[in-house]
Amino acid sequence: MSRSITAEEVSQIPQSGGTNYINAEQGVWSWLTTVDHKRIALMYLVSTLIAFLMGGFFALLLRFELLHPGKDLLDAKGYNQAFTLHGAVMVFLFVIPSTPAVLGNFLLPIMLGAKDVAFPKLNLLSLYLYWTGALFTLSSLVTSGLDTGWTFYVPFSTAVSDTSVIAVTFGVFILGFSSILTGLNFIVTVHKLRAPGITWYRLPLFCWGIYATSLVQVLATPVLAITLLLLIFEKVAQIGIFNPKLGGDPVLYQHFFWFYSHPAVYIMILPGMAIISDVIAVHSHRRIFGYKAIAFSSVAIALIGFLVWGHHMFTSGQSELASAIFSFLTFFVAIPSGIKVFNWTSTMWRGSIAWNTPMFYGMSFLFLFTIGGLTGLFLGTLNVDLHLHDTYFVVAHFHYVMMGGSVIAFLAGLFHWWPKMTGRMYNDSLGKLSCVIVFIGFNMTFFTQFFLGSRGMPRRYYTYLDQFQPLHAFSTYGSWVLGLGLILGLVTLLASLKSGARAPSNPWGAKSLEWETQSPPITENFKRTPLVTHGPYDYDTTEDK
Amino acid sequence: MSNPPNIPPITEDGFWLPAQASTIAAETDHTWWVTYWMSIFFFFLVIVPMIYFAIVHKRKSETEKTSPIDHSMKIEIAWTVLPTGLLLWLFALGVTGYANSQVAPDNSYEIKVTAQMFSWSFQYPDGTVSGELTVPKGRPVKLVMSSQDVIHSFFVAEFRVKQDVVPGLYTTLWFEANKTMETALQCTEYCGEKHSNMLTKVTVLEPKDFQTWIDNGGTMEKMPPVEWGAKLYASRGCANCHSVDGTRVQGPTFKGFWTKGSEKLTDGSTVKIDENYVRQSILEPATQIVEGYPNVMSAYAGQLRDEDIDALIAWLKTQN
Amino acid sequence: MSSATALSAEQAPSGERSPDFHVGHHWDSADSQFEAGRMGVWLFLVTEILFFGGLFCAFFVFRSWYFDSFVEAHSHLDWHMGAVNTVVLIFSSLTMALAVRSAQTNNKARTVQMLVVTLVCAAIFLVVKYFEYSHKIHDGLLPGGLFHATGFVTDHPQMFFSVYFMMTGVHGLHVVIGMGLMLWILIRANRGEFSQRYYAPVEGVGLYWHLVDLVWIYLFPLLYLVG
Amino acid sequence: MSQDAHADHTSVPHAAGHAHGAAGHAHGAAGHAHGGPDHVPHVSPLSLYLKTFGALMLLTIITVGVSRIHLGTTTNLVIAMFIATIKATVVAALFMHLLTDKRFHTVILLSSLVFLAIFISFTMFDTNSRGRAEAIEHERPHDSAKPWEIRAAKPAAVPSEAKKH
Repeated sequence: MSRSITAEEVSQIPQSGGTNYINAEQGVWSWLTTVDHKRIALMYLVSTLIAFLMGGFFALLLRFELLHPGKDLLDAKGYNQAFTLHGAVMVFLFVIPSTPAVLGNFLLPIMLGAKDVAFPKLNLLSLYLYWTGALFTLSSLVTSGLDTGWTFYVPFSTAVSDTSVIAVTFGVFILGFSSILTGLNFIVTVHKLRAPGITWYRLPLFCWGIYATSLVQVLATPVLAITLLLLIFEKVAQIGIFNPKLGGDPVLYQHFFWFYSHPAVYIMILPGMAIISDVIAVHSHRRIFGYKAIAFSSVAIALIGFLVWGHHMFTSGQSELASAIFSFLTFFVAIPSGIKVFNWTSTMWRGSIAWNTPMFYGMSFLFLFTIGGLTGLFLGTLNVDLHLHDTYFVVAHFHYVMMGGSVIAFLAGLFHWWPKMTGRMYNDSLGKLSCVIVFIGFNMTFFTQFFLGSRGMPRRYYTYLDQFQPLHAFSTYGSWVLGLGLILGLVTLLASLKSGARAPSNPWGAKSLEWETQSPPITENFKRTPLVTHGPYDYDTTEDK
Repeated sequence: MSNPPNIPPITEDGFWLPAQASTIAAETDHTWWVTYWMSIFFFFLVIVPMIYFAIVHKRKSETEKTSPIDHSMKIEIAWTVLPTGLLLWLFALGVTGYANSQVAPDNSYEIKVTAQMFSWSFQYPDGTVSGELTVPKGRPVKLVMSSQDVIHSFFVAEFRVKQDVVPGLYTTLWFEANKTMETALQCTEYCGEKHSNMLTKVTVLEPKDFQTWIDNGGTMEKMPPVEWGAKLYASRGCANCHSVDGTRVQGPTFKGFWTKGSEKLTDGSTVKIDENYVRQSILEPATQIVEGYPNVMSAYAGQLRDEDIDALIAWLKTQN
Repeated sequence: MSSATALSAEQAPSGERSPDFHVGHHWDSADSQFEAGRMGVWLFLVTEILFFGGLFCAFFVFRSWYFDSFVEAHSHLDWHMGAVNTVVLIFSSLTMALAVRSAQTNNKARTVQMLVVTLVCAAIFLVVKYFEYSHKIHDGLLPGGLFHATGFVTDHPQMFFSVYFMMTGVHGLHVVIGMGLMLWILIRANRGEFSQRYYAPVEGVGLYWHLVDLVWIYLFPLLYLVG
Repeated sequence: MSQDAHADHTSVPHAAGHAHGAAGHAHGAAGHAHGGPDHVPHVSPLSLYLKTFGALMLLTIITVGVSRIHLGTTTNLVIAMFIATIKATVVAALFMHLLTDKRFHTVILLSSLVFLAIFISFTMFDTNSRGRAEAIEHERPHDSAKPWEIRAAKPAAVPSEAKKH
């Protein structure tokens, strides 16, 4: 079937000038009061990238400090604050909002052929809530800092820490609402605003991923809100629910916290998987292999993800029977992730694979996420976890998933949709170079940490046994390479704004709806509501169907 | 920098895992290696084709047509069912080893463990209290653990055991050391500023040496009091808050402490520095807070024997 | 705001308010917008249920641990006051439902009337709550570390009051927020903004208010009657 | 771009959005500027609301009445929760119109209850079974080599010392 479409055939030639969503209105005020999902996405992009740079700065501080045992740069207090802020900023201000609020916001309505998300004003409110939450969280930088770890474990955070726990938890509480409202908005958008012809099975897999993420955001985040509220009340009114001195239970806090925070891991990785499904199919010019398997595995991950939070608590004093059950269920969440990985690799089989920046990042994701996923098996296996729990093995594992998975996927998505978002092409060679440097730096930094951990190096240590020094040093050198690669990537993107060629509407020869409109799109996305008659991955094949 | 005093390194053995020193370590490592080789297999199963496809199917022209095959029930069922089976096997291995590691044999030697910021205290059945863990070889040891303040975690790499130590809750852990050795016990649950200093030495002794150690009140040879006091100072957490070189940390320095004669307290009174004052201040520190210092010291009542306090006093007298 | 081009096409040229004045430019019809709004509200209610769920979880955990304390402590609550509040809240749910119905039938006066009655009920609820709280505070029946009442024979009555104050406090906060929302739609209703073709805000606030009622339906027997 | 009057609006309704759930609404005639159907509310009769209120009051009285009879605290709790659930169902079905609304909204509500149940039950599974392994061990001593066999054999009656020699 040829790729006929009833909306006007958009020419492949670059448009120059003309109105688009960026120049439709001028002035700061027009941005701050906009309800256009694309402008909101851009503001999220800038905000989350600032958070990423801050989190990255803390990471480099940490790694530098760990070059030798004892003091290099920071004292123990400074180190504890740096790792806490690194975690809190990266998790709550960058990874959780990055893909849904930036790429999801920008692309979801366009992919559905809609003019905006279901509740545009609510979308803007989410952004303001994000800013408010960020303000509270970052206020700790100028007050007394934060040294509890991003997990705020009681009773340390309530009884001992004299840092800005209340301000930060309140900030995270607000960020939670931002996340909830974004998720809610997206669910309704997917249900109610699909253009004619876009059936559920014609949704790009990106939409499925974002949809699954939104389910988790709506179902899990409220529990975080009540947890943090109880924490705040513990501090201000000795409410005692988590206080062992009054009959409360610190392990109960961990249940509350991980009931949110384990699904939150899927809030972070599902959008990454969503991006990769699209990036690999588009740059292989091939029908995605196992569309339904990938779509339903996203939903399966989202739902099974609610049943496994106890695997963060195998050594916590949780009942042994509960640990056994949580371990059992944990293995079932590995299966849909495995299915996805196999499908992605199969999608490359007999494809036409472009060697460009998004695909490089896409393949890096596949490599790193596979390692991240497989090392999760070690941690889900009960007796091995007893050895590895709270060591650098865990640190390495979740960095392979969060950074090697979510962040690399975010970069893949950013390079993939950058021409659509900004209307500019970037320097592809520089992009590929940044990917290679990031890949090398990342593995230097974090693969080292697997055997640091398996040899017995605990996490959150300011100083450590001498025997670990060479490995720590190597990891630190890796972090410099990684930082360099990431900066090169960002520079590549920013340079394109100044000197990049104008992007055609469909630079990759893709088939999904977002490439049918101009780059960058007009405020209404499409000149008229498109009528879609084919799937998002219907590429020309060797056989006619 | 070097290791904190008296903390031996973890014994290494090969690239990935430390040496094995407990009866359950071999089983844990078996599960590890099964998982390891399974992971290697699946990693190459995904990555080799990925790289191969990227090379052989590299795009040659923009109009290239690609394969129309977009699903295959057979292969999809295969790659769902097969991993499921393998994962269930892993679970079975893990949970068996876990059951073994959680339930202590009935004849276990029971040691009470108290964790506090940032030290460990081990109380033996005969009342001996030590800041270091010394255990006999070839006998199951069961630790009954609780924390005085925040959550800590007990981790000895060579034993392959770990258990959080939680306030308001008794958690237990057992192991049977099967070789004489020395190693480090590390706290693995973040517990505050000196979390990474919350280490102590673990010693595994032959049963008869262990008996000698117990009989001597937690030392191999009877130490002179001053030396014993110095050891207690270093091992029982005093050093975290009281300096001996005159610098001000959380608590008053011990430099020149005994010759000072008297101390002014927050309630305005003055006390004479003598044996009774020191004893009281160690056992119930909150009753006598020195002016200008916060009330943060944990009570050591029940954690130090009279001989220990005498030794500490003897040592304090030498700090000038 | 949203694009000028899109709006100009939608607005009736006469300058009169189009019947679709409230329909966003991205919706194809008032009906789909309405349906979407209602779905959004339901999803929001899901988050509310899970938010309260954490407290219910704490209640059941500590009840099973400190069963005797919970039984003893709950007898210090005045179930008469709880019962009065239950009746008040259920009645307010009725009036709220009637307010929505009046909006659906273009009965502006009745809508306003019913909203006022609902607001008054909410206020009565809070006044009763105030008396309950001040009585508890007077007796030292306070949560956790603040608890200083005497005469209890069981060990952990403070945990019951922690859960009691958190549950009723968070619920009370929802009542206050609900009153704010009602005031907002009351003003809009009074301006005649609602009609059978546009009453989504009234219904949304109504759904929220019923949820507040729903939560109380569980809180009343749990805390006051059986403990 | 077409000069068609529908320039900005397709005349095809957002079919997908209406596809699921039994429609509880009678859609009004189309034909105004928006092209799609206008919203026509489903109005329940006044008497239904009043009856609902009456039923809720009755159930409240029953709850209070039953709680005054002592059947054991937990039995009382179960009964009270059962009546509360009936009341909640009545409120959701009639005041909140779930009965006549799209089925999907009922699914949304029920899903929240499912996840809440997961949260509470798993958490309580831990809090109510902590330390059980030790208790089991006390009754059924454990052979490190064969943990499963011993459990299967269940020698609970045999004194632990006798079995261990």
